Amino acid sequence: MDFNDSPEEAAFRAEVREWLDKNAEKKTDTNTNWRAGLDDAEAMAKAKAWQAKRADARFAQITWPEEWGGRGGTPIQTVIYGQEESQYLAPRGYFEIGLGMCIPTMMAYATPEQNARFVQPALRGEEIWCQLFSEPSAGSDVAGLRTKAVRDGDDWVINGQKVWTSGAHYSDFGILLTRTNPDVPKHKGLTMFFLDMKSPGVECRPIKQMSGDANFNEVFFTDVRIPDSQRLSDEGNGWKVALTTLMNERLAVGDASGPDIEELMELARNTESETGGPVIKDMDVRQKIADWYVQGQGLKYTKFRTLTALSKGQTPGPEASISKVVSAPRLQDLTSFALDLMDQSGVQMDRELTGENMQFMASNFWAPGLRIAGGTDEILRNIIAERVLGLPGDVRVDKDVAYKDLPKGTS
Amino acid sequence: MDFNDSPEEAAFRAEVREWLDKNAEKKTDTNTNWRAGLDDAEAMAKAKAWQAKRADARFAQITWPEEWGGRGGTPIQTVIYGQEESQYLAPRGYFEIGLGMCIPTMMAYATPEQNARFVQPALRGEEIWCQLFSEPSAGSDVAGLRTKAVRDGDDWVINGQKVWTSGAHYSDFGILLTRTNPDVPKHKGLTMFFLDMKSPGVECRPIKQMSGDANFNEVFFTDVRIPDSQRLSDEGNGWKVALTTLMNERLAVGDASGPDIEELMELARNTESETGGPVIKDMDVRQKIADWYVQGQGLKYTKFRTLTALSKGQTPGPEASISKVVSAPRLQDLTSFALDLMDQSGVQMDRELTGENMQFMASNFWAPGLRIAGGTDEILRNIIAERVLGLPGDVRVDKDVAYKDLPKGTS
Amino acid sequence: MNFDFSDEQKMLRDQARSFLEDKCTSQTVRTILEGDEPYDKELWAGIAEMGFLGAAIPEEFGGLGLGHLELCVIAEEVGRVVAPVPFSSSVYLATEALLAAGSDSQKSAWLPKLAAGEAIGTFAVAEGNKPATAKNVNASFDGSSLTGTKVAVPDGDVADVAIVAAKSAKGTALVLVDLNGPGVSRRNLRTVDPTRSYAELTFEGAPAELIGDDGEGWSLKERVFDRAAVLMAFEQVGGSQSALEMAKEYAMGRIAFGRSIASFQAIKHKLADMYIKTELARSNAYYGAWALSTDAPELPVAAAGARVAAIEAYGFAAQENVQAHGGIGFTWEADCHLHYRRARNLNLALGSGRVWKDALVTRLEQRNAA
Amino acid sequence: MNFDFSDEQKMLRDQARSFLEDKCTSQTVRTILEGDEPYDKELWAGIAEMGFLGAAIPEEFGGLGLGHLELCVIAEEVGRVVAPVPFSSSVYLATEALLAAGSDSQKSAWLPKLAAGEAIGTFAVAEGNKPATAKNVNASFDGSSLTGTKVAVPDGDVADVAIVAAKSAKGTALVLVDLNGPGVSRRNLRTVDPTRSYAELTFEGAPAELIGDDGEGWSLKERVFDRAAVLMAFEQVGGSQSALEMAKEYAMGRIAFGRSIASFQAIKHKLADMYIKTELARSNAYYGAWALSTDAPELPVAAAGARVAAIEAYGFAAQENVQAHGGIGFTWEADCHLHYRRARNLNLALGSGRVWKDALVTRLEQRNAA
Repeated sequence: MDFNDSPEEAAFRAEVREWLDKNAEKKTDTNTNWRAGLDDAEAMAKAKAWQAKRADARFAQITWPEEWGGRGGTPIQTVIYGQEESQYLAPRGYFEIGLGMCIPTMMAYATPEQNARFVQPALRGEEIWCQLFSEPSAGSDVAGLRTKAVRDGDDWVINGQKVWTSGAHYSDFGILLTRTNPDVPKHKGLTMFFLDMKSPGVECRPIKQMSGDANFNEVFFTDVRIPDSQRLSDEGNGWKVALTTLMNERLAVGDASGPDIEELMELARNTESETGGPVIKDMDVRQKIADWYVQGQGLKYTKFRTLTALSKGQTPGPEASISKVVSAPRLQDLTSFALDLMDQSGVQMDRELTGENMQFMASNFWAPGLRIAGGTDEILRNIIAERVLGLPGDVRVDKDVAYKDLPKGTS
Repeated sequence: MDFNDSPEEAAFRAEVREWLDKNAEKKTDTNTNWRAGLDDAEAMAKAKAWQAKRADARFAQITWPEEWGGRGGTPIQTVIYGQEESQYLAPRGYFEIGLGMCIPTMMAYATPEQNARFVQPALRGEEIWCQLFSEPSAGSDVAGLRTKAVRDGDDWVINGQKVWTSGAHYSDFGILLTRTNPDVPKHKGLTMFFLDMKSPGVECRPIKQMSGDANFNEVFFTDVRIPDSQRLSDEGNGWKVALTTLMNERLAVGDASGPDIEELMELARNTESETGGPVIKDMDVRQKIADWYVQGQGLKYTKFRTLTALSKGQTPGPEASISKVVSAPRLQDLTSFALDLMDQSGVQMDRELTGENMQFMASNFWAPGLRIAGGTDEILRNIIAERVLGLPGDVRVDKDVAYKDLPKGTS
Repeated sequence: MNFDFSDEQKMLRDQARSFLEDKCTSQTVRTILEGDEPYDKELWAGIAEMGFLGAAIPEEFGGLGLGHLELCVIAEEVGRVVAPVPFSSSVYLATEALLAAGSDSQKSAWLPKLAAGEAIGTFAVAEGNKPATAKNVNASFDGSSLTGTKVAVPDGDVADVAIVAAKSAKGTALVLVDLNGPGVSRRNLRTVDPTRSYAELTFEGAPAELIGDDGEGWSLKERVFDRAAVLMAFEQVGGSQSALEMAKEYAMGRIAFGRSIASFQAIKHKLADMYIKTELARSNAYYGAWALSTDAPELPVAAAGARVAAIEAYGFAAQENVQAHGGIGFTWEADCHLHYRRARNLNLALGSGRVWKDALVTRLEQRNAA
Repeated sequence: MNFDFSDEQKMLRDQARSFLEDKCTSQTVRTILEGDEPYDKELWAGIAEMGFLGAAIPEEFGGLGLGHLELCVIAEEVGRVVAPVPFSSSVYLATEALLAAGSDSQKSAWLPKLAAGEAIGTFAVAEGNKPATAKNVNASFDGSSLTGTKVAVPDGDVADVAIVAAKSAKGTALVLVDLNGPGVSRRNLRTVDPTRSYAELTFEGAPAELIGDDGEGWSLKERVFDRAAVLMAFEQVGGSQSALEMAKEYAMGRIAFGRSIASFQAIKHKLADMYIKTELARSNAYYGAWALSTDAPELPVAAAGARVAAIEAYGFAAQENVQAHGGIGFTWEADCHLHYRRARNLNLALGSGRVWKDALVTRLEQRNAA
């Protein structure tokens, strides 16, 4: 049991470090951000340039086969690359969905010609992809989606609405799950396509979240035409294709980021208690810090166990599944408690008065979304119960009923 | 909004007090117990004598009609009587199930001759009744019970096992729910009887609980014969009859009793913290005391709201349903925390060393049962969700399936 | 035993409910949330016209001369609709302070205006990032004028009069300041709940007069806060109940996996927990209402209990209402965040739950010692 | 990155599991629970024969000369089966104290016997109803003999040797006492977990010798307790995992309303929570194991983290295992209470979670300050 690289891993890490030293700027402290001072267009351009550089050095998708621009590497090499890159001012955040979810789906189901056309531009950051599955009426139950695709000659005509689409407004292409047959049970009537996001009839609108920020989009489809050649797998086989994509999503969903133990301890050291002295002396504060600390450490070392499995070439065990279900409510509880510690001043979101403490308010408005996005607390517990512990699924009343006969309800 | 009796209530309270003063011994302090120094037989005899006295004064079942020995009184009068009686050394604990659940069921379904025979002796404490519904394989799902009743001439022959039967070993009679038809859905194949607990083939055994105490029984039925004349309502109508009985049970299930805020504060005052001084000065202790205090007060004043409804002649609202689901886990949490406060000495259950603190250990072993008996935490939340909030029931896969075709599982 | 509101009080509640549901929709709240207006002036005028502001003010001072039980039922309805008006500052705090300790001339000067909604009142005790304790009082009162800063003052941007905690020769004093007078400057603050205003108030020799006894300011502040805690608990219970009803309505209508999500235990039990906490808070609030309305010696314990239970209920209901809604609950478009914001606001406004729990235990200890 | 046990260590775990599952059934535990024997002597002899007692004892002192990682995997298995033997007292406490601070002659005198199970060791620091702090140490050591009382001492009724915290001329000292020698009396105690013994030990001029440096007794005690906390965390994780598996197995087989109760979300989510807490505890324990096995400076933080997480996991799993079983879970006949008792015992044995959380934060503060 140790934290050291194996000799092969150490060699790879050295190679990465050498390349990064030559090609990127090292962070001077952990808070510096590659985006500082850039507007959206500038940031995008910088990210695309960096992605091309990474791709050319075959560090963009390390585990992909060499023929697709990878190096046939191991998952642990990807982790090592990420660890090293995080110490440099390297752009992130535009290509992960495309390369992590969409392109692998393309590779599995598109024609060789299509892949020859699309994989390289995606890998080099020249084209950005998004994933169009969730709908207002189909969140946890993705297969209940309504967006219709109707065959018309060599095309399909799409009408409907998708939601929670990250990056839709700057994406060039997307993979799109649609309902092509309402007369069969819901999982059986779905078909997957890919499409040009600039197609006529596609409209993106930002979704304003409860915090006031807008990190996601909704996408409306009005008589959008997609050639049948852009169908991925057979008509009616969309659910199987989507599972490929979603499998990759589950691995991608990360931890809640936001203020953590250090920030809470800092707050508690600087906050005066009613009886004088910092509140970190109060036993309730200490008990909570300890609880959240061991939760955080538990997640950290659970990830180390996962990395170990990867490092040994094993498939990670089920332990990876607990990350979000622990960290999202933890962030909500921790930030709510921070507000409570600030007492009457916990309402203030005034930069001048509140200073660094603003992070607790901001995260307290972000955490509710984390408990929902990428699988709600409730769905994740179902998944742990069923896939990890092997408990039976819930009773399913929708398995054998034609989609059109299912109750529909509120969007 | 006040805590005062109405004029009618005040008059009734005065009447009760006058009668109690003449007929019972007032407690000198709240900890005195009517059982002190008595063995089981003596306690039973004392309780029976007192019950006869109460019945003769028409204070035993105040809301029953006069013809049955009541006074056609109101539920609030019953509450007032209970409040007053609790200040006297008045025996309790043998007749509540019989008079609260079994005899009302008899009154609704037995013949006039049977009621003429049984009601008075029960009311006067001469005969004790128990309720035989729960089974090892049918707890939350009472209607899934297995105990068979097979018709044989003018009799029914009973085979099976009941469990969690309070007072079975000293009961004279019982009401018994059985399965008479396994070929119809489970709720439709049940039939209710009453029987003499001294019948051949009835065997009671105490159930030893996890605490080591034995407050309940299991009752085995081996070829027990019950005349058809002791059937309550029609064959197959047992579930409807049982609902009458269970409706009364829900009202009877009370709070968790055990150490509460005063005892916890006493412990916290007398327990030294690591830093010296009593732990009641520690903020975590104070936060928890406050949380449990407001829960306790919340239940208390919820009860007052129920009493108010009763006092106005209304049916109590749904607020009564929250009592056990709050108080049972609260008792478990509070006593677990008390053990934690005692630190390493929290393991000791040594009368000499542990003294009054023994109550926390004892209740910590009793509380898990409270979270289960009379409806688990989970079932009670279902009930609140469905009956109070009006949410839909869960999917039922057992509604239309013959009992014999249902999966059976572990007892 | 009559542990319920009277039929007349319930009628008043129904009246308040139908008025407020009509005049204060979620769009009303959003207009304030998203716009530049500090509060909804039309709604405020309507509330004044209904007499709600002066429910507990004697008729001689322009109120309805009802009692605090009547104010409690109104407060619950104000909470249900997340009303974007300075009700709590003006009614629970300023009015209560004047009723508790105002001189006849102070009452005559301000209560009729407060009752009519012509003036808005507030109470300034928060001390920025420091706890609001007697020791930390920053402003000072020299017998006729006030100097110092108070932040954050609820509705301080729109209030006409404030009761302010200040250091005085005799210790702590509460003083009354006409905020439209000289020596007062205000700065608006951004907060977690823009549907209610907060401001920083700076006093530079602002004319001020003592309210209550000099040196007794802090105990008077505690008395007023106990009274406000009960009233605000009703507002929180109203909010909690409303969040529960939103969650229930959404869950009933939302279908996943072919059935209403309200039929899944994870959702049912969540709603049951919201119900349980709301009922526990309601019962604690009732006890507080009894103590408030009868000026009972139990008020300090009852008020702290009401506040602690109300904070627990509203915080939980507002948070889990978002969760029960799933994705849509997290959007600006859904009304869930109106409660989420208001819950955080009310749960901190008179001091956090943590501080009140500590105070509750102190009061229990004092009661036991007595 | 190799954050896992080695294949050899996993093989040892499998070996320990199959041995313990075979030799220590729930009937084995019940025999001790219900009978007069203080521990299962046959099982103890078997464990000794397997070499488990001396896994971390060097070969020169009669042990297997493996390391602490090996002891961790064994401890987990001891916890799974709720073994009714003085394993933790003798191995995590007495043996660790001797390894950490024993003189060569002390090691030679005791380690071979402890490794062979011929002697049982324990560690006496609890101070009755007072917290076990240096200030509260009751016994005193005059350089050659010990006088005073220790209560409750785990396995104090059956131990042959104890390390005892005592006041000395230089402050606090740990001393080693042969409990079969003169001046020692013992009284058995009833506890929440009769499958493990506790006793009150009274020393009246009992011959004693210093272990470690005089005056450094308390910091040595803390070092030993940190090491024991990691080992016990594995025992708790084993118990927690076992309680989860019991709950799962029962829920899968139990039918209500026509379906396995394991298909109801209330049960599924309960089991998921048991799993989550167990995994978090396991990962914290792994970190503790790394720190223990490498004598890392992170040990104080890692040990406290391991203990806090283990307490949370085992307490919850043991409690909710009863609940998942429903009525049967509450009976003596069901095995649920074996875990319920043991969880309460282990969760308090080295000091409560509350005390360890406080210590954890102190250590984090010290680390940050450093």
